[in-house]
Amino acid sequence: MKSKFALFLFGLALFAAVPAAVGQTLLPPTAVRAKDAPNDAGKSILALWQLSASDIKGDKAVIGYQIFRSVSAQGPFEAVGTAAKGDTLFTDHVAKNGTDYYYKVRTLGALGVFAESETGGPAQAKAQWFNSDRSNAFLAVLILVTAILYFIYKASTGKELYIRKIAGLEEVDNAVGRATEMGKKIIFIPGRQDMDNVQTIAAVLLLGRVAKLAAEYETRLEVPNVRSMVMVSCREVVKEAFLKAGRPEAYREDDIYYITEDQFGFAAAVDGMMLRDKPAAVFYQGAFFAEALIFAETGNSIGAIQIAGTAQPAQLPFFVVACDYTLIGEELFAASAYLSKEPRLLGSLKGQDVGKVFILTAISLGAALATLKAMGWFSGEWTAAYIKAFLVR
Amino acid sequence: MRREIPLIITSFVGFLFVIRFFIPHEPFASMENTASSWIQVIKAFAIWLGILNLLKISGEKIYKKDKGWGFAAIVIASFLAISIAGFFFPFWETRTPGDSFIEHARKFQYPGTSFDWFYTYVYTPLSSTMFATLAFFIASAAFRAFRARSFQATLLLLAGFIVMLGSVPVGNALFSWLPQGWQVSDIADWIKNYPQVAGQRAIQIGIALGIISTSLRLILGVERSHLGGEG
Amino acid sequence: MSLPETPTPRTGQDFWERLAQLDRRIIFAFIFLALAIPLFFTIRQPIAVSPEGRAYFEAIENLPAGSKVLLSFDFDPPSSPELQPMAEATFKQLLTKNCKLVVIALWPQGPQQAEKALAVALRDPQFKDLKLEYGENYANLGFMAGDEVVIQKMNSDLPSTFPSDYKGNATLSLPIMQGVKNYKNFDFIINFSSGFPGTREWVQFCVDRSGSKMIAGNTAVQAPENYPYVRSGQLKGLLAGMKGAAEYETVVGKPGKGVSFMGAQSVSHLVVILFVILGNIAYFASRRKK
Amino acid sequence: MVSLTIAGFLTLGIMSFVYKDNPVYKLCESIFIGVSAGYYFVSIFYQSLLPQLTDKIGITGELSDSALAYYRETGSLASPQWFNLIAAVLGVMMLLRLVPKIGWIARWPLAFVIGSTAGLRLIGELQTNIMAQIQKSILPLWDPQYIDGSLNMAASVGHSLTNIVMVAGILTGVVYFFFSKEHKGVFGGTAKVGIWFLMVTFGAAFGLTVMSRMSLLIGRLDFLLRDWLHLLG
Repeated sequence: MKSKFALFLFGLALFAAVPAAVGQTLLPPTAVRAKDAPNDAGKSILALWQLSASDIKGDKAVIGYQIFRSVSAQGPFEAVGTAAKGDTLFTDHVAKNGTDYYYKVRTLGALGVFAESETGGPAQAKAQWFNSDRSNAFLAVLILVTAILYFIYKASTGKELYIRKIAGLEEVDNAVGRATEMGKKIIFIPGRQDMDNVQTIAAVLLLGRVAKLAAEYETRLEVPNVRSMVMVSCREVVKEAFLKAGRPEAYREDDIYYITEDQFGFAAAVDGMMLRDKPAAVFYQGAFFAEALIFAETGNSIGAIQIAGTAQPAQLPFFVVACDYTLIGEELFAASAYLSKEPRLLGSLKGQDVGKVFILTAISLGAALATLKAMGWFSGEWTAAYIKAFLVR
Repeated sequence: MRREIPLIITSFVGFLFVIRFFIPHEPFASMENTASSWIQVIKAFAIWLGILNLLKISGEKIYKKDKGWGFAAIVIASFLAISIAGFFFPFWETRTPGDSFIEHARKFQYPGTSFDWFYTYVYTPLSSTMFATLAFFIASAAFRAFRARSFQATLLLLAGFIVMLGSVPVGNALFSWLPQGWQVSDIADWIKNYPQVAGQRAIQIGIALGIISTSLRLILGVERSHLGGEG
Repeated sequence: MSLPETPTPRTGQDFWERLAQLDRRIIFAFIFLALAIPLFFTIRQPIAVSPEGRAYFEAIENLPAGSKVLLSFDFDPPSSPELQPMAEATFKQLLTKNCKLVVIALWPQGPQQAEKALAVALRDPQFKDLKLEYGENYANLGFMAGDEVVIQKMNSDLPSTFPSDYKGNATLSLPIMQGVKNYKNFDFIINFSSGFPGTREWVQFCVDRSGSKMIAGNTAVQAPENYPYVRSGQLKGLLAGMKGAAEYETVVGKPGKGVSFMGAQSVSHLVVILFVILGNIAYFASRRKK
Repeated sequence: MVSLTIAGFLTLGIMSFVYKDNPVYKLCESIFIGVSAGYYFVSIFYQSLLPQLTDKIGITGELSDSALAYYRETGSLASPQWFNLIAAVLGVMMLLRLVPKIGWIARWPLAFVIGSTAGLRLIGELQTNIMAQIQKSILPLWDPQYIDGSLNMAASVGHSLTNIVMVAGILTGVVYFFFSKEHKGVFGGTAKVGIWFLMVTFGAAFGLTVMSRMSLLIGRLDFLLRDWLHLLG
């Protein structure tokens, strides 16, 4: 079967090649050059050439190019790879650093016909210490990091930093208060991802604050977990919060427990618990997936106050429609800063705002330049260069 | 010791992955590759940790005869059933000539193996149906939440309404009198591709900034509350 | 961020108030029937193809014959009603172009889903005569733990990230893997995903770092999050959910499961929409009375 | 057929939850938790751990000559393989979490993972979700469209309006996320427009999700009615 197919291909190639081959001979590629591949760890050389005249004419006889390499200009040359027709570049990934290499390129035709170029080169593979394609990203990192560090430093020296009200967080007190009045418990779910997800870290920070309130109001707080690592961190944080509130004796380790790693096993268990115990307030903070809607719908049906917060864009709509308050994306990260008023958190929040100023300026300026260009009042090259400045490869 | 070493490890690895982005030169590339291989292994063990934790908790439940210990026993029994099928049954199944035991065992999830039977007839229906129940929940959520109570809620409602109609062929059929290029599906496509994208970008930019600053605090060791105290 | 609350149920409600508080199980029953009944009928409907769905098809169509394509299967059985029809149709289109396919997975269930989709594609009579061979025309490298780190590592060294294939053969012993070192050795990348790790991570650590061209098939839940990447060109095309699958089957000209299920989709969407309208009528009626 | 019947009953068992929590559902759920744990247990071992820890040392499979040549040339084999054994040690440390007394040791491997995610995300988010998105949000607010060389007013206005919506949506949305300035006056008004865009975004995402969720149930019904009961043609 396979051979039949090969025969078919062969026939096809023959059909295409014969008229062309009869008409004229194949021309080689010209101006073969070689240079070190930039911005890499070495071991790579770029072989470049100009298209064979046959290729430019769109000659059907050209199948592609074959690249040959040697350590001396005289040869012997060995084949190192092929390139499609229309290509003018081949990256040789198996070069030794610091050795001279020479390249030749053949235009390949059907039936084993080929035309070989002059020798190009030499070039050596080298490793670079800085990826210059990424200098703009480097600059951006530098600006952001400096801004964040500067404000963390400033906040830690005692400077007051203003943070706007975040709706929902104002409600945390009310929610805990209401649970106390009703004599019912609070549930806090720190998402479904492990400690390596920054959303979980934000959630654990927030849990500390909620736990402190719960301790002050003498209300029971339960934290079901999907990950054992997160459970341990939650226990530490809650224990510390109870200690700070002056009620270490009220801390119950068993209220912070692990259920299962499985998504729906966890969803079903929490769901059942909510229906049985009817908590007065439920917090969903951290990374959630499809279970978000099940939780929020169930919580809504039992009439609990629900405060959600996640940076999973896909789940935000469900929290927004089914919960009383939702911290959207970055608000989740801001929440712990807002509640704790801790300098390092406030400072980094302020740093993030500096980032936003840069982003807003960059987009507005760019849009203005692009508009002027569209109206023909401004140089197109400048606008294009500006836009390109945000490209990182 | 219990807090410092983890902090140092986090900083070192975090810093490595950042500078590797800017410096192509060795030894960073190899270091990053090695670190990546380790993480592949550690993450595999982390999944095992969750499983072992589940078994431990179920075991304790059975041992203490807690409420619902029967279900815990079923968890362990079904765990054992599929694990035995995966680890040991390959040895009973017909081996391709020339394969060693281990080579054969690694074909544990081939069509026709007992492990594949579990996957197809137990795991797939159970997990798929669990997910499928969401169809009911989303309908009731839409019914309850999509009400024009305020301007914001009305925007939410309208966008949801149009995209829902535009997602199914019947939307165009109902409003077939609309001019070419202004069909419901065209309007839905426009909403998805423009205002929706604008909103998503704003959200993603915010999230990105939040993640960057938290990551930075982690790498610099400023953020350590997640490690908890001693213990 | 918050929306006003639905008023809590009180005693002595009138009809409209009770309608506004309808027991959700009644809605459930309607949804069940709306999905089940249409399955018994063949409903032919014209499928409108979205620009990003057409772009997905054209991106594959424009590949040179014999291109090497990397496919990542990042989903599990629950999402297969949405993603499996896409995967099957994509395999078929790639195989008609004689592409060489390398499959990997970042979800443990991925390799088995890929095998099932490939089996369906290979059963197609048009490939009977080609005698496509494992290792030569396609390979399945299996699953690897590590999430985004796996994606990142393949930028520099793919063989050591996946040392062996799904069957336990050394990856480098497969003819299709000869000379493959990283993403640069692939002409194209396709990702089917339903969550984390998924398209977002692929764009971040593969497309933006290697400059590879990629298209993706997403569940409809996941898709909104990835539309910005389509608009910015980081993704060359996107299929969103079952509608995406149906669109694709329409463009390819081979209606399959995606198209046949759209009838049930239409009816169920109508039911949801009617309930939304009903809810609003009830809401306004009961509010006017107050 | 027996297999399909088992699958069918498991499907119905889980679906019964929608009506009410019940023992049959609890039974199916327990089976599911156990089976999925087992599934992960086995496939992680064969697909991830075994290849990462043993394959490069060469227990399984023969490398072809050309592959070996490639390895020699590129030095992919040059990284010492026993390095991965350290990873195994770190992995075992992770498992020690289960032993209460020395559970803290699990923080070491965890710190390793946290470090890698932090480092990767710091750059990745900046590059993909900030720089690239800024670049593609730079759109002309007047976007003339030419058809056959002459300016088409209707198309131009359409394109320009779309661009204005895009740029305005992004800018106002980002303004909404400002934390260090009070949302008052013009600034507050801008943030409010930002919320409107977020609402449209959520509405559209919700609308799309309806299809996703319906698909899941269609898949199950198709299985029940076609594959199991053969009621569909």
